[in-house]
Amino acid sequence: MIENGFNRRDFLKVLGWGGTAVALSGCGNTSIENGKETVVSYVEPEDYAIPSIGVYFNSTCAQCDAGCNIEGRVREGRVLKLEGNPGSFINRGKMCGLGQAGVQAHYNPDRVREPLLRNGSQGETLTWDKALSLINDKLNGVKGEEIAFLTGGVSGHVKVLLNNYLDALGSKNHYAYEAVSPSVVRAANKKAYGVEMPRLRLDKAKVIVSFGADFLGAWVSPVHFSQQYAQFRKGNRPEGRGVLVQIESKMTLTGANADRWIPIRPGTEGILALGIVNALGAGIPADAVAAAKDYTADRVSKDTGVPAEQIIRLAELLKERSPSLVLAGAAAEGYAHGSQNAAAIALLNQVLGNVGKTVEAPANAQFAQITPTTGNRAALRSLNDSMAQGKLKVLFSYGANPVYTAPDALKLQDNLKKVPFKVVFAHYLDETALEADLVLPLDSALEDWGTSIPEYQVEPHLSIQQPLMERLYPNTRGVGDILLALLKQRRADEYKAYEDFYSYLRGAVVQNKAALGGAGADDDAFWNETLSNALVKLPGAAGSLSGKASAVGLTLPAPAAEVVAYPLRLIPSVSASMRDGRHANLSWLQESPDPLTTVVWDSWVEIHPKTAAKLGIVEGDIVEVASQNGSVTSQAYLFPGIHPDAISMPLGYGHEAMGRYAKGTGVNVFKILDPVFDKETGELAINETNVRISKVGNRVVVVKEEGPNGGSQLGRKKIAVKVSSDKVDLSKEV
Amino acid sequence: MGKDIREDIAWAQINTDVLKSLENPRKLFWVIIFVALMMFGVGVGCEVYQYQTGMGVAGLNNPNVWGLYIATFIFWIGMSHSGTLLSAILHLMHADWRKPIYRFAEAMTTFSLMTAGLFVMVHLGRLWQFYYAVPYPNERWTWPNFQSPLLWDAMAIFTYLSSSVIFLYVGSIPDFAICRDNVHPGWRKKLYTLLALGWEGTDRQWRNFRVTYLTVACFLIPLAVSVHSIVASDFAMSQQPGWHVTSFPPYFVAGALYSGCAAIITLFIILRYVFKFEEYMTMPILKKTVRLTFAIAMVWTYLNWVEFATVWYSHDEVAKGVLIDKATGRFAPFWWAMNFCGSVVPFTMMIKRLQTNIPVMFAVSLLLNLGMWLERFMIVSPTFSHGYYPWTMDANYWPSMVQWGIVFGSFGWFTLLFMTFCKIVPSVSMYEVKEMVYHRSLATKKAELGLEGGH
Amino acid sequence: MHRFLRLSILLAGMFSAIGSYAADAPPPLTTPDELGPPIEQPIEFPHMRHAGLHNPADDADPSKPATGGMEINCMYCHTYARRSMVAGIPPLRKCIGCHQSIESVRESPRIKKLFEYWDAKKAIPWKKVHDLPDFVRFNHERHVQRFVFQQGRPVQEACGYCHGDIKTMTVARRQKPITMGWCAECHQKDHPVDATSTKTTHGPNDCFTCHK
Amino acid sequence: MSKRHMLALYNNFDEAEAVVRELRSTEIKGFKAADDLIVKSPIEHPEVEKFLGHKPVNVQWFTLLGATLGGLLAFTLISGSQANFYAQMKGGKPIVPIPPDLVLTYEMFILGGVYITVLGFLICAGLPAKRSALYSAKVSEDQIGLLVTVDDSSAATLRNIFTKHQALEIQEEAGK
Amino acid sequence: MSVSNLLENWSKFRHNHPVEDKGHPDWQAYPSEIKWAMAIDLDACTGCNACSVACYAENNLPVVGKEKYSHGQAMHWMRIERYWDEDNREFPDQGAQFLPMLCQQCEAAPCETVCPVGATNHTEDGLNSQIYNRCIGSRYCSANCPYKVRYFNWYDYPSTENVWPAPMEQQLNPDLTVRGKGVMEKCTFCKQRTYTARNNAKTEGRKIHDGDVQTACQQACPTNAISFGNLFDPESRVAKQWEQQQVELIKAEQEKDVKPGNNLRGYRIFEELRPYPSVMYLERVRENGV
Repeated sequence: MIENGFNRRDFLKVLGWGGTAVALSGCGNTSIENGKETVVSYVEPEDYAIPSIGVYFNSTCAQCDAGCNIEGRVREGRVLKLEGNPGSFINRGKMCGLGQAGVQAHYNPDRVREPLLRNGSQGETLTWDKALSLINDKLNGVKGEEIAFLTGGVSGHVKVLLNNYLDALGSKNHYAYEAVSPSVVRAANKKAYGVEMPRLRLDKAKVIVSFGADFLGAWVSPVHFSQQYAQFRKGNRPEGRGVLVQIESKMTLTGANADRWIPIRPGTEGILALGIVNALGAGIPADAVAAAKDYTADRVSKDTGVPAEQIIRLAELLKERSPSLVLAGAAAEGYAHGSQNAAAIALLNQVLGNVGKTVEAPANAQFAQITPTTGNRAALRSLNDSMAQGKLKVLFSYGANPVYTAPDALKLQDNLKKVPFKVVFAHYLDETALEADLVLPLDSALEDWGTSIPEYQVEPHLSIQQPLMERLYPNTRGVGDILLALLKQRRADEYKAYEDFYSYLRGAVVQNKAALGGAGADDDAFWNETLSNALVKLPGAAGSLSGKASAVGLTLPAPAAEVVAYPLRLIPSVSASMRDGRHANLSWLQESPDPLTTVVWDSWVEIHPKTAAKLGIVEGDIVEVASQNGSVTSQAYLFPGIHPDAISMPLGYGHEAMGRYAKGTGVNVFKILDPVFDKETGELAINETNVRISKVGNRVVVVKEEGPNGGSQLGRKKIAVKVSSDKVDLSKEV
Repeated sequence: MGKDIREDIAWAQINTDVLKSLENPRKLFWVIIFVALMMFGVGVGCEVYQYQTGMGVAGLNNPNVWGLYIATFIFWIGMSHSGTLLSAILHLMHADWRKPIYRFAEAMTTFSLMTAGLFVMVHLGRLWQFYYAVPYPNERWTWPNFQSPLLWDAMAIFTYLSSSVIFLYVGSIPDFAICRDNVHPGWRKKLYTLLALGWEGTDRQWRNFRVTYLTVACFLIPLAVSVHSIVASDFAMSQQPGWHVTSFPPYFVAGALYSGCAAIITLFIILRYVFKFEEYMTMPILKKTVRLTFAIAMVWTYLNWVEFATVWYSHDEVAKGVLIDKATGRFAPFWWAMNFCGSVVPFTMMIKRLQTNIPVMFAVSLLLNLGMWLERFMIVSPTFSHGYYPWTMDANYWPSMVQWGIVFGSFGWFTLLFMTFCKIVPSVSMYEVKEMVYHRSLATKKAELGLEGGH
Repeated sequence: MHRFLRLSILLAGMFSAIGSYAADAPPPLTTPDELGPPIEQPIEFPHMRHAGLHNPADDADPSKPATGGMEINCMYCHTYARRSMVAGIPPLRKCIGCHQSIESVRESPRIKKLFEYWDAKKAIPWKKVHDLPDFVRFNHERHVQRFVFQQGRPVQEACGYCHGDIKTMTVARRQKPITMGWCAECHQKDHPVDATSTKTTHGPNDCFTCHK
Repeated sequence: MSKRHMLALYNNFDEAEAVVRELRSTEIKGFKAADDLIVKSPIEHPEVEKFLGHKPVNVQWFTLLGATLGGLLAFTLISGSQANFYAQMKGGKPIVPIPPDLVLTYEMFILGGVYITVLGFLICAGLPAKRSALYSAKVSEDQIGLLVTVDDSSAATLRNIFTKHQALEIQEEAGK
Repeated sequence: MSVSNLLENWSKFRHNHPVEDKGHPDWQAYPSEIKWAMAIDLDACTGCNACSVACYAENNLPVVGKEKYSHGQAMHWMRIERYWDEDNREFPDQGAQFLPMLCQQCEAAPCETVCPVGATNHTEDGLNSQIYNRCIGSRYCSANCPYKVRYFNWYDYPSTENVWPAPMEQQLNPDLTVRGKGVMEKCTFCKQRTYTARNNAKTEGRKIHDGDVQTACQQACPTNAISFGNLFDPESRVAKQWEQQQVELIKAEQEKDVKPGNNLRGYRIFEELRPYPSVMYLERVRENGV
């Protein structure tokens, strides 16, 4: 299937839909309808274009920042299903549910199909030429610093064009915003290891102690980590079967798979980390000893609620089984003192001597201009401020939905109104797009050209995203094409060589073929091969871990005292499928049950049975969760896997727009978050919200996969069997 | 106790009395017909809706894939058995008190079978493909799966229905002849003439008639038993807890006779009033029926408890679970109601005074039938919502109004058929009542002679 | 008495007749050679001209040129048949491939139409002639492999099993019933596994093979 | 010698019986009680056979035939169709499972039995039949009818016998 | 044909499967030498739902929406079950337990015998087939299924709004039917995939190799918890696993159950009911000491 995109067009055209047209008429009709349907027929097909036989084309998944390499099954011009690309370094032919649903993002009925211009309260369609020239006009006479570009994490050539465009406009305001991202951990890593994202070797660790890092669910690169996890669990690897200890206040998917899940008082992760350092006793660096000396088991146990003997046992375990791996995740970083937590945990890693063993240096990739710019939550705050001060005249937004994800307390929606002209590149009419003055409809990830470099890389490589199908709607454009067009307005001569983003991309890659291991290859051949793999290795010298986690200045606040008015801690949970809500309009994800609560099609409030009993709440009670900055009401779900002082609600629900499946499904927890920020990085601390919870009367039947009233748990012994590791011999297993 | 029937009643009188029932019943008759029509209407409405929208509207779900339709299906099948009991079994036993009431009992058999048949259809997800289940040589060379108890059901019911229709018809040929000879010319006369097949009561006709009637009766008894034990095997042959019970077939048969007799009492009382049959459907006969019913009630009660016992003392935890769920779970009220109606209420039939107390017996018979319906409900539903697989256990299942509507409608349909039948066909067998009177008078004569001789 | 005997014999005969009829499933009720409805195609493609038999005698006689077919192998155009579930329609390129070099017919209306499509680079919207219900899985590849390549039957014969005598038609038209019973009729015959051996097999009898 | 039909109606069975006995005992030219005498009654009188002499009943033969045919047919049909081309294994049970087939055989056995029996009844009882000319509705009500066929010559003697036993009514008709 | 056929092959038609097959079935019900089987490692399974979504994508499963889901009318052929430890501790401190449940493709399937029209049968490659168009919706199969993995089309989903709103219907897989109202459906071990694989192998005149065919769930699973293949091919991963766990297809009681102290963790659900399921589960392993 080595073909360049241009010739492939004919094959990618939607032809007679095979059986589907009839398929919808379903069973029952046994008669033969001659001459009703048309036959699949081509003009000039490629040799591989055989009707009824699916052909796989490689591309790159755009569903999350992990950037897995995928292949799409294309038949009669329709992409039917996505699979993992076996040649990938990241996901090795595997794929998560979120990625699978990428095909629904493509066929989604609620995509924006035409450029829309705000006209009073509703939008009117306009042509691309008009739209682009409109932007041009609006930009005239606007000073550079009055223009801002809001994006999610970006990388690859889109990033290049983006930066060039901002440069052409003389603006430095590029806000890369991700509502849920390990940005604090990144900062801590930077300090401790000198890199934001070291390579983690779960597969080499004997013990993994994870402070709320949901690496099987939604953390950084789940599919890759899941595969490492599978290795880690194998009894027949030299290290023997690994042990996973998860420490967090609300059980994540990873926690559900732990050998030992330790509920901890919210925010005290760092204290526990130091407690462990302390408990390790002799044979550790002096400064660490110094930093941890006050953290005796008893005190730590008092602060964290983790029994002292548990801490001791943990320390012993880590001592006797090395190498281990300690991870800091969302649960640890989402606090005003998140950085300290992360630092303390990094210190623990350091002390255990995992650095260099299970924490490796990534190869430092070249081509800085295309390496990822990761999004963070601090960006939101700064953007919001400058909007509030009316500094911005023109705002571009791509791949971010701040109106939905920003806490009400930030008043972002009002501030946004202060920006005279807002351009939003959108797949759906989401909350932010509705605020826009101009909405530019984007190609779906399966229609668009692009390149990306995932933030977490195993081997440094450039992933290519290429169309698996002809555009569904003629008037959508690739983000690259749009940026190119905008750039041409500014630097016509520089870019006139490129008729479209595709040619730009091709040019850029082929130019550097020597560096990309295609030295001496013919341009077309090299390009075609690159496309057929949809990824190309980047040169990169083996990097090293500079920096060192130091205990200096490591001061952890005592656990937060209980606020009387708001006794409970709200822990927003990031689910593997909903993430920050950008996928809420994919019906498969709405219908696939949350792994732990098995709730579908709605939000819920996780309450520990003890707490619930105290408040007289039973499952299905509609409860109001109120913080200082607002309140939401949702159904209560009694959940044993959460600390009694905390309650948890999933993010990503409760859209007010964005399409039929997302709109009005559940409630939006972002809204009620308190505007508390991490002291060092200025990241929004999403776990710092205290809430009060009260019944508001009526009760509903919680719609969930699990049998009602948990009656389904009966007779579990016979059906889902668990065995103690000493009862089985895994070493010989196939 | 009094005589079953006056022996000095003139035969001509019998003719006129019974024939009157074809002409002018009481007003109540029309009321009943009207109400029945209404109910049937409701049922049809629901079915049309369900047919167009899909079975989902019946409130069924996974795993509760069966519901009231199957339960009610069994109920109607069960009801049909009493007809056979009275006409066939008692006939062989020469219990001649059955004669005035067996005709309508048989009619009941026929029509409740027809109603049951409807439920098979109503239950199907793709009614329009029903013919796939019919074993007929077709272009596709396909045959239904003869291993399936459902198919045995279909076969048994077809056999039973057609046989009892034939039995009913053959039995009433002499009466058709009477009608033919007595009604005024008109469509009815034509009809009766046709149905009477030119019956003249010649010795040859009577001779063959006797043998035939006897033979068919002999066939009907094992058939009736087989039919309901096959219905039972729908469950007993399956692998589900609470269904896979050895004692199901006899249990079902007992239950069937039980509900049938109860229904007979109900209809006995209704017909007696509506068609002014006080002369023929006399108190002593009611009394006998009631006692018969009581006996069967006790048999059922016994088998019912046997079923529980077998489950209880088995080591099949799952089956035990179902039983416990029945007694304590969501369905508990119905389960206890069933036991009450089925096993406690019948004791009122022991009390002599009440045995002939029309209102009481009417109420009791209705209660018994309610109990029997609940029994079927309790056999079907709990096993689904509390089956083998814990994950799918469902404490929320409840039939939707559509299901209830169709069940409700089926009673209308039955009443409609039955009442119309009684209006067209003499619901008391005239010639057999004559025989009854004849033989009894002979007997008494003999007795008197004997007495005189004694002097 | 003899009256009853006669009657019983009659009945016995009746029963056993029905019995044997029903037990041995009957032949398809549809006759094997009824034509399907005529179908309006964008271009009235003359199969007989392309696949029809070649008759030199006719060549000699200028009065009837059309009868001389070219005996083109079915799979020359329906090229997918041997490697895909569907036989497929030849891509426009293929038609042009030959026809651009056949000047003689270039001006004929049908060819004109053909070239219009070609110039517009538009695929010709041919209509399905043999359309199976959606729940049926028919695999051309298997049948072609089985009968043409393994058993070495002539292509036109093999295709003709289901498609009838296409080479005598202009626009193709359904000639066989294509009903389940009709398929099964052939499936249960024993076909030699290859040209030489005497070993035979019958077609699959597994519902799931043909029903999806 | 032309024949003649006569129908005499009697009040109750005993009278009729007496008449019949006399008819059988007395020698009448052109009249054989065994063939030319038909008793019509509103209800079934098993005793009739006693004084009418033995008349054969053949319905049971049909029963036998029907039942056997039904059973046999069922089994051959069912197992035959199970073993057709599409024979598919189900639940690991044999393709021709005996117990289920026997259940169906049993049903068909009964079905055949009942159908053919009734058919036999119609044939043996000569139904459906044309109504004979001499018929009185009284017979279907409460009177016993005696229908005889006799030579004209001896019609008088019969009439005497009938009247002698207080026949309620005597109908006559010239036969063919 | 039939009657003669019956007499000729009487013994064949009286064959009891699988209990009378000695080990590897030599009966012609298995001419293809293929027995599809699966092994699911609950230790590797993280309950991430990838398999379930992949199944939706591959098999044209309708998304029924909240209201119908609440009536238990969901159509997930592959459902992930989540169990907690039974001893009610304050916290589930050993995590939860996940179990992917799908049609077990039983060798002696309870659902098959009871279908009045024979819409579900045992195929020659060891699947439990479901012929959608033959089904009349009596739902007896589901009633008799111990695992309750059969799903009934309670509504006509193709015509229900927001199930496949345009252009979503373009994603539907043409290799299998979109089921209409009133039909029972269930996991088919991705019949369309096994079919294609066998078809290609046949054309190339070779046997099926391990890895020729992957089910959608297996292909997606990020931890390789699911393995699928031909149980009769000793080289296939699944066969090796069964062998290694000493689980035999036609036994109702395995080594693991009979002899204590063995280090096996392979088991099949409801073996005691003797449906001889084709899916082997591997017990979840957890270390208690920590």
